[in-house]
This record gives sequence, C-alpha cells and structure tokens, in this order.
Amino acid sequence: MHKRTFLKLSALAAATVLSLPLMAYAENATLKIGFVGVTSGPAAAWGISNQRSMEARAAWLNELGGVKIGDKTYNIEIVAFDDQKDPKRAIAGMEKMAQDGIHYVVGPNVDDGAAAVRPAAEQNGIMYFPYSFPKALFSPPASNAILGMVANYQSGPAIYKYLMENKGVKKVAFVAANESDPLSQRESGIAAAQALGLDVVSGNVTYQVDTTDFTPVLLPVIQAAPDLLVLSGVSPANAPQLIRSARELGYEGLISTETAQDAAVLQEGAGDLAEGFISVGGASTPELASDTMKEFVERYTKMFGEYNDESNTKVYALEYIIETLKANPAAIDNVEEYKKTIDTFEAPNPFMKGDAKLKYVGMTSFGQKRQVSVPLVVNEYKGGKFETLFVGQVD
Amino acid sequence: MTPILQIKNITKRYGGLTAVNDVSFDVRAGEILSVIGPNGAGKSTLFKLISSFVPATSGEVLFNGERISSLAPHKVARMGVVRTFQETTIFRSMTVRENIIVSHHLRSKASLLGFFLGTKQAKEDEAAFAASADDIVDFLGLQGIRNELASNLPQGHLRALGMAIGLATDPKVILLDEPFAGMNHDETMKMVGLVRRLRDERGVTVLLVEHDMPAVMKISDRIVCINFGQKIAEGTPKEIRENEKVIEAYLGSEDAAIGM
Amino acid sequence: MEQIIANGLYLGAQYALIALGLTLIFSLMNVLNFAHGQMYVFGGFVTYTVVVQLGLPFIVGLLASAVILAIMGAVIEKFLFAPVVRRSKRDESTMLLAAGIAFFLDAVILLLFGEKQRGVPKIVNGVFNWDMRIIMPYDRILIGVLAILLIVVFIAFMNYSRAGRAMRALAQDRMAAQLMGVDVARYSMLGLALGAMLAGLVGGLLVTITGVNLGMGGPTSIKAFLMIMIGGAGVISGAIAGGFILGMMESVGLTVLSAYGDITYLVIFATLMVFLAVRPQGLMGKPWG
Amino acid sequence: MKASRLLGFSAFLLAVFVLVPLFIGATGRWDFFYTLTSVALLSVGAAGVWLTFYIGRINIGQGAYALVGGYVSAILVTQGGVSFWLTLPVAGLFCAVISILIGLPILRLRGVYFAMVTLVLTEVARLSALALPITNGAKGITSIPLPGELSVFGLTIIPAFGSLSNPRIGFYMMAVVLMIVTYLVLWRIVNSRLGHLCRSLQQNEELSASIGVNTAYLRVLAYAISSFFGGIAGAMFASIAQSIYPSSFVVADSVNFMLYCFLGGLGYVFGPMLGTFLLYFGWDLLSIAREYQLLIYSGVMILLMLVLPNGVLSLLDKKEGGK
Repeated sequence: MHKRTFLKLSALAAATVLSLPLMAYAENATLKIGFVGVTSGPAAAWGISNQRSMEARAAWLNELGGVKIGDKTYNIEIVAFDDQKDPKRAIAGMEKMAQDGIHYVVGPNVDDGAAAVRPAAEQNGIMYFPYSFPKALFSPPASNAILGMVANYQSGPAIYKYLMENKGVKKVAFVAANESDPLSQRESGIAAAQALGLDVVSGNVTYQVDTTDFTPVLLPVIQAAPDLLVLSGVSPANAPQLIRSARELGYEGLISTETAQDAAVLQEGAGDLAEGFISVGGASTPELASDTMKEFVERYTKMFGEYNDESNTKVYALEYIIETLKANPAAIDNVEEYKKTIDTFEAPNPFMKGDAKLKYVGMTSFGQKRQVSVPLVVNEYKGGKFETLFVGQVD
Repeated sequence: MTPILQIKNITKRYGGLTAVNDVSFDVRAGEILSVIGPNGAGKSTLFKLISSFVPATSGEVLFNGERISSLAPHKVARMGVVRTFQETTIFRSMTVRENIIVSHHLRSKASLLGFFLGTKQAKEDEAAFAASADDIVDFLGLQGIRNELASNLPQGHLRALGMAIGLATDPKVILLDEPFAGMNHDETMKMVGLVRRLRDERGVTVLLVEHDMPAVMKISDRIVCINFGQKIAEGTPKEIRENEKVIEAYLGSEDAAIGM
Repeated sequence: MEQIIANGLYLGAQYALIALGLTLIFSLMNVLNFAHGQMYVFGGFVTYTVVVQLGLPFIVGLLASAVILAIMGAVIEKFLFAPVVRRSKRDESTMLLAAGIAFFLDAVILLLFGEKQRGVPKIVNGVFNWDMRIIMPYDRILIGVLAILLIVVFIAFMNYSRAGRAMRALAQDRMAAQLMGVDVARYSMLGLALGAMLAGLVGGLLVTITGVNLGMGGPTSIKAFLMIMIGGAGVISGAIAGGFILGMMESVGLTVLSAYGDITYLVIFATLMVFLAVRPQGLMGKPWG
Repeated sequence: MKASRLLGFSAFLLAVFVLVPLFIGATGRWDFFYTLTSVALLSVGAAGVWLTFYIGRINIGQGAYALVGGYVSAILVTQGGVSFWLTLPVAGLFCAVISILIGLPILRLRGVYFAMVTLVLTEVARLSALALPITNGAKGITSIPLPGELSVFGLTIIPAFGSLSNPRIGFYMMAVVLMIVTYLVLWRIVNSRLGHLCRSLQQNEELSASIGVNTAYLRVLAYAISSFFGGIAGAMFASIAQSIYPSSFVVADSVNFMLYCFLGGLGYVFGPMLGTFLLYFGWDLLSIAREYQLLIYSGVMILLMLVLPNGVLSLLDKKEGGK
C-alpha cells in the first residue's frame, strides 16, 4: 500500500519534471539562471517567495517570445536548488549550478550560506545575488557577489532619520532573534542609531525563533519606554507576534523593521494591532507600482495561488541579470565581461512609475559597485495594506 | 588465618527504610557459604553491598584485610571478588564463546591501545583467552552450545553461562545470586555438583544467596540466615536447621520453600 | 513579579499540553516521537483552514484538528511504528522512522498549506489590565484556561476510564499488561491517536494567538523533549511539571537575564544540561525510563 | 577470508582514488567532487556517532563537536596564522578534550536521557558561538585562506590548495583519505578487544563492570574518539567553505548524523558510510523532483525503515537470520 503511494508520487514527480521542457518554446535557445536558497523547512518562506518571483517573471518573458540578448533570442529557465538553509548544501548547490553551465545565480538567503558559496562561485566563474548583508561579501577583494536588495545598514539610518525628524523619536530599542543574520543587523542598527544621536534604551534582548509567547521577551524592552521599537532582521513569521505582544503590553510608540514583510501575514497574525508598522518593501504600493509591477503581481497570483509581498524586493535580481546581459551579450558566459559592464550599466526600471533607473550602486558601502539599485521604499501598514511612507535612494 | 572476606557491621538505608541492618560475618577461604532468608529479608541488598554495586550507609567489607566497599564495581572485580547475576544478565547478542572470551578482560596483560594495534602481547592474550574459554566451556559442559547466540539459550544454560562468565574473570571469591532459582530437582542437583567442582577443582571460594533450602542444606559448609535485614543465625547446616529463630522466621513468613 | 508568574503560567499550560501527548506516546511505545511538533503544526493549519478559509466557527476548527490528528496518529501507529517495533533489533531504530515521518509531514504541510505564516484572527478582543501589575489579553487567558481544562480532562480520562487505565497499565509494564489481558496492539494505537490528537488540539488553540508556520515543528518537538526530560520521561505528572517549569524558566530567565541579553537561552539550556546530568530521571521519572 | 578482505579494500581504494576521478573526468560531472567530498566528511562525523551507538548511547550531539572543530581550526588559521594541516589534528584533540569534560557527567545517562542532553548540547554550542568574543559572534569567521603547503624536510607532501588549478580535487582526495583512515581505525576498534568490550557495554553495563571492565573510562574513551572524528570533519568543512558561522552545524546536522547511522545499520562498521552516501546523495539526486523533493526523500526513508528496520546493510545477513 505504501509502495503504491510512493510509486504514484514518483510518477507524479517524474511527470512534472518531464513536462517542464515541453512548456518552453522550441525555437528559442535557453538561458539558465540559477537559484540557490531555502525552499523547505523552517525558513522556506524566504526562498519560496524568491524562487516564485523568478519563475513568474521568467514564464512571462517566455510568453512574450523570450529575451533578445545580442542577436539571439533566449527563453529563461530557472534552475532551483534547495539548500535547506545549510551552508554545506549551499556549496553543493553552487557546484550544481556550475555543472549546468550557469553563470548567474540568485541566492543564498542567509549570511552563512552566502559566505560558504563564495569559494565555489569564484572558482567556477559565477556571479551571485545573495540576500545577506555582510560587507565582506561585496567589498574587494571579493567581486562575484552583488547585493540584491537594500541592506539594513543603509535603510536603517534613513528610517531612523525620517522618524526623528517627522515623528519626534528620541529613544529607540532593538530586539533580535539569536541567530547570525538578525544579530548582525541589530549591531549595525544600533551603531546607526547612535551615530544619529538617538538614545538606545534597550539593545540586548534576544529571542529564540521558535518562541510562541513574546510577552516575557518584550516585557523588559517595553519597560525601557522607547519611542521606537526596531525588530532587527525579523522573519515574517515572528513579526506579527512581536507586534501583537508589544501592543498588548500597552506599548504605544512606533515599531519598525528593515526587512520585507507580507501584508496578509500581518493582517492574519496581528490584525488592527499592526496599524502603523513600518517596514521596507519593494515597489508594489499603488503610489509607485508601474503597470508592469501590477501585472507581475497578477501573474504571480495566478501561477501560485497567492501573492507574497516579500517578492516585491526579490523580483529585481533576475531583471538586473537579464538587462545587464542585454547591455553586454559577451557576458552571457563570461562574468568578467559582466563586471566590466556593471560600472556603466543603466536601464529603465520597469516596475516603478516615473523614470527610475536600474543601475549598480554600492560605492559608499563597499567601495565598488556591487549592489543593485532598488528604490528604498519604506512602507507603513494601514488597514490591511502597505502604504508608502517615503522613498529613498542608496548610492 | 584471616578470613578471605569479612563483612563488618554493614548497614544500608533507603530513605527511612533499613534494608540491611548491622550485619557481620566472615567467609573463610575455600568454603561454600550461603546466605538465606525469607522473601524481602534483605538478601539481594546484602549481595549488592558485598559486590559494591550499591554503596553502604555504614560498615565495610574487607577482602584479605583490604577494604573493598565503596570501590567501583570493576575494581572489586579486579581484586578477585566477582558476582554473577540472575539468568537474564548475559551479553545477549554474543555467542556463548564470545561471552566467555570477552569476560577474560581482567586477565589481559596488553593495554587497550596494544589490542588496538595488535601487538605481540595482545595476540598472546587473545590466544590465551580463547584457550581458557574452551577450557571453561568443557568444564561446564557447554560444548554443544558453544557457538549459540546467548539470547537463544534456555534458562538452564543461561545459568551455566552466567557462571562461565564469572569463572572467566579468574575469581578468588565468586558471589552467586540465586543459582538454583526456578530449577527442577534434577537441574538443581546438577548445579549443586557444578558449584562443588568450582570450589574443589578451581579453588574458588563461593558465597551464594539462595532461596531453595534443600539445595542450600546440601551444598553449604556454613550458612548465614538473615531476616528483616538483620543476621539471626550463623552456623553449619545442621545448626541452622535446628535454630529456633530460623524456623520461626520461615514459619512466620509465607515462604513455602522450607518445606520442600 | 505578578506579570512574570502570569506569563509563566500561560506558557506552562500550553507547554504542558504538548508534553502530555509526547510523554504518553513515549511511555506506551518507548518511541521518541520526533514528529510531534509537525503534528502540532498540522493541527494549527487544519484549524486555520476550517476557520479562515471555510469561515466556520472556531470550535469546529478545533474539533476538526482533533479528529484528523487522531486518525493520523492511529494510522501512523498501525502501519508504521507497530511493524518496525516488531521487527527491529534495537529500540532506537524507531527514531529514524519518527524522523522520517517528521520530514514527511513537513513536506505534506508545505504542499497542502504553503510556506507562509498563517493565523486565525483574535477570537476575543480586549486586554485584562490589573493596575499595570498583570497585563494579559483576554484571548490568552481563554486559551490558557482551555489548555488547563484539557489537561484536567486528560488526567481524568487516564485515571477513571477503562481505556485510560489500560494504557497506564501498559505504560507501567508492557509484559504484565499483556498477561492481564490488555489488548496491547489496540491500546498502543489508541495511545498514539490520543497523543497526536493532543498535539493537534494545542496547534488549533495556539493558531489564534501565535499563528502557525511550517517551521515551528522541529523546534517545538525539541522543546517538548526538554519538558518531558525535566519532569521525567513517560510520567504524566512529570510532563505537566516539566511544561510549567520550562514556562517559568523562560519567563523568569528572560526578565532576570535580560540585562545580559544574548546569553539568556545559553544559560537556560546550560542549566538544563547540568540538571539532567545530576538528575537523569528528571523530577518524577523512574531511573533510565 | 583475509585475502578477500584485502581484495575488497584494494577495490575500494581503486574506486575512490582512480575510478571516481576518471568517471567525473569522462562525464564532466565536476559537481560530484564536492558532493562526494561532503559524503566523505559527513561519514567521518557519522563514524563517531556510530561508535557511541556501539557503546549503547544515542548521540544527537555530533553537530556541536563539528562546530567546535570548525571554529578551532578557523581561529587558529586566521588569528594565529597556524598551518591548516596542524589545526586539523588540533581541532580533533580539542574536541576530544572537551568531550571528556562533558562526557564524564553525562555519559552516566542512558537511552533517551543521554540523547536529549546531547541534543541540547548542539544548541548550547551554537549559542556559545554566538556569545563568545573569540568566535566573532554572529558575524562568523569568513575569508579563511585555503590550506597551504604541507612539507616535511623540504619535501612537499601536499601542495598549497591555492596553487591548484582545481582545489576541489584536492579537497576530495583529502576527505577520502580522512574517511579511509577513520574507517580503518573504526574497523580495527570493533574487531579488537576494545570493540568487544564496547559491545559488552552496549549489551549490559552492570555485567560489564562485574567482569572488571572500567565502564566509565571506556565510555569516555569511546565518546572522545567519536568527538575527535566530529572535530576534524568540522574543521575540513570550515576550510572548504572558507567560512564558519554559529549556524554552520545545527541540530538538524546532529540529527542527520544519527540518521546516517540508523539507515546504514547500527550493527555494521561501514553502515554509517553507506547511510551517509545514500541519504546525502539521494537528496541531491532528488532535486529534479522540485517541490516534491522532500516528500519523496522522506517517503523513501520511511519505506526503507519498514522494509529494513535494522539498516540497509542488514540485507547482507538476510540469509542466515530468516526467522
């Protein structure tokens, strides 16, 4: 009986695999873009929103007839590898990408994975776009990693400054999960706040990611009476619970984070208590989203049943790869060419209204251009949706 | 001549309960001494105290004048005082022969590292153990089941295997825990003969804790009787049989063993 | 101070309920159910689906969680644990099976319910505030009381029902219970069903407060392991004590040690290790399980 | 018997040192080098776990020692400028010493009690790495240089990895050598008196003590050897990733080490090696199943357990024990 279930499942899986190439348009060549990240287990949400945004965009581009790079037209194929949030697996994923002749990879999703794949990426001539912030990855002598979003040490100061000036914030408190990424982000957040002259009233409270009741965690933080509570590197799963506990403890100040969140998750998890929550997002708020972005959200929703607001920030990496390759077709199998193009590359940003540009930045933070320029969109949660609070730029 | 084993005022309390209370007696070299007593008299606690598997609350056990109570069990074994267990206590997933060979541990001259590296001494040791194991197999008449897995053995053989394990350690004193329990008459008689030969042919002093009165009467040179944790009598089988306190203790309890 | 105790009690009640199911399974089958956390998550998602997606009342969701998880537990026992326990040479072999089931449930949850954090909106609004000394939202109080009520019902069931007594006999001495005529296969199955049901019920209860996501399974299992170790594995009173103690430890530890921040959990875990090294049978367990 | 064993061993050596590289060269599957390197190193760690199983303890704490080993090597290389080749044994020894200190109290525990404490140990190791100053906390240690040259009396035994055109092959060779040495040691332990005593401990500790075995010493010894294996495996991984983070080895890794042993078979020396190979390689191969990867992986695992509850290697002795 179990054998039969198993056989069915394997058949199903095999069918899925076999049917994939058939969907591609026969006449075009294939350009494979890799994704190495976590799509199973506790942190699956990060990787899945990432992978799906790539797949949704790729399917759309293919439907439009593919992407013309140089004088050839390509269909985009996304090759994904689940690293289970294990840095050792992430290396295997990177090796697998190299094996598939892939030179452009999005991911990994966390610091340790991003650091671990560096040797493999450099030896195999792969450019990769991690969603992790350690500066060493992007600063010389490292040259193969490109930061795919706005780092918290860039968005943090902007948010704090805005809130100081507009909302009169003076005292700030930080909480973080006791894991590498959030703790690193907390550290740079505190440094930024202090540099702005803010009073950090609580900066060493941590929690386990599996916490089911945040009241004891937040109690000492709230007692320090901050005007602003920063949830450093908070995962979408923990954010609503933290917000809810803080509000239920009677906290009335502001709450913010520098990571991307999902409005539906906040709505379900914290309801009205999430009103006014400030987070960093992509460009899908009505004020900013272009028609392309709106259609992307539609297509994504159709393909996977439900949109994830985290994907707003994650749609960019693929776009940058494709546009840069268009600008310099020689880079298609040569990352050195890609690196040369980085310094001068510029293209219109399809996802935003107005004349926003796709270009590489990062001189201030890394001393070289190793970051995609995405708008620093700071959102405020209002009535079940995000509204743009302000938009900044990173250089 | 000093006794080989001296039990001096040994006491064991568990919380408020006194399991063994101020018991003293000697075991002389080369004798077979039995400890008897009704159910719950404290026999097995006393047994564990002597083999140092539980620490005494007060009192001590001396072996050849040296204190062995409160030593780690393996050190007591190393000095030559070895206990056997009831039948379930064997190395279940080893063959009979493997059981016996592994139990020769105390006789090894090579170090563990030596065994690991396979030095000459280690090889000599292994050869000697194998020979001695075969010797013990013959002595106990276990030839037929030599390569049988211990977990497949019937009860009677398990008892013999337990004794073989004890013998392999080359003991001076062997402590037997209820060697006749659950045996029929024939088996018991065979076992009695075996224990005798243990003493006669191998020169091992035997201290046994037992229930089965007829067997004890038959086999023992001397007997110690305890009840409610206290020694109530000590003497030859004849003296014990006639001792009022012993009769009273057994009549007072529901133990049917005395009549058999 | 009052707040710390209230927090500890609330945490303790939900922890104890999780630990109860785990300890029941452990005592009956000598199986450390690695999949317990996943069962809890599954229960949460079932309630979520019934309440939010189908729009049915909360109590229906809870019942659905209980029933579905109970069936799942029974099936797992009958077709997976029982055959493996019967045929493997070492007891521990079931650990691989349990871990496999945990992975399998993780995969099923991901496919069925998706990767996102889910939550059922608050079922009661408002916050109880006693002069700023104890602040506790009403829904938390409700869930805490429900959890304690379930614990009481469970204990009553184990003590006064025929099935409960049979399971206790089985837990104490499998051999003896068999001789006394207890249908071992049947009650093992019932025990696992009951254990899984408890996990599902907690999941259903907590989904209104903490929400649920597929990542919570593994860590929840480990926390539940800790609780039953503290109290003594396989002992019902131990599981309850362990749950409340861990709840209190977290509540007190987080307050007292908050000045030292990052080391709070290090201290909690290190203390647990020392405690278990000194007292391996836990507070109320038999030595060596 | 002896001859056939020697033949088998030579065949294995031939396979891993000659055939595998040839196969990879011929098929161009260069990514297999890293996969197989991982398998080799993880199986070194799993060998340690297996040894603790052999004395009757369920060890879910090997991740802790792998993490410690990785950090010891990383710290010595980056801050002390010590050669990687020296840090490798040092990492192992350091773990062995720590495991003795930890093992003395906790090895008295048995069954699930020991298992739980070791599980907590993994989390303690992670939290310590986050909290201690020397480990650089949450930021981890990155940009660890590749292993340098190892030479004795001016004779180069191992060239500097940085100078290799393909360091992957270097790491592969190194990992396989470590694995072979580890399993030779393990095989020798099991088949010498040491192993017999371990088995006696696994089957009955009281009886073992009463035949004069110093059980406490033997337990700690086995645990220290086990942790030594964990430490060197961790150190090698840190060197391959050129980085180490508190989350480089977590509870999931500890659990996996244990599962490798179960799957291969607790009664067979080479069980953990086979188990590691099947589970690790299996996961990689299943990546074609995309979102059904985990489902199929765990399904197969459950199935294997149902069919072969005593491990895959129990297939070998199916013939004799057909009851």
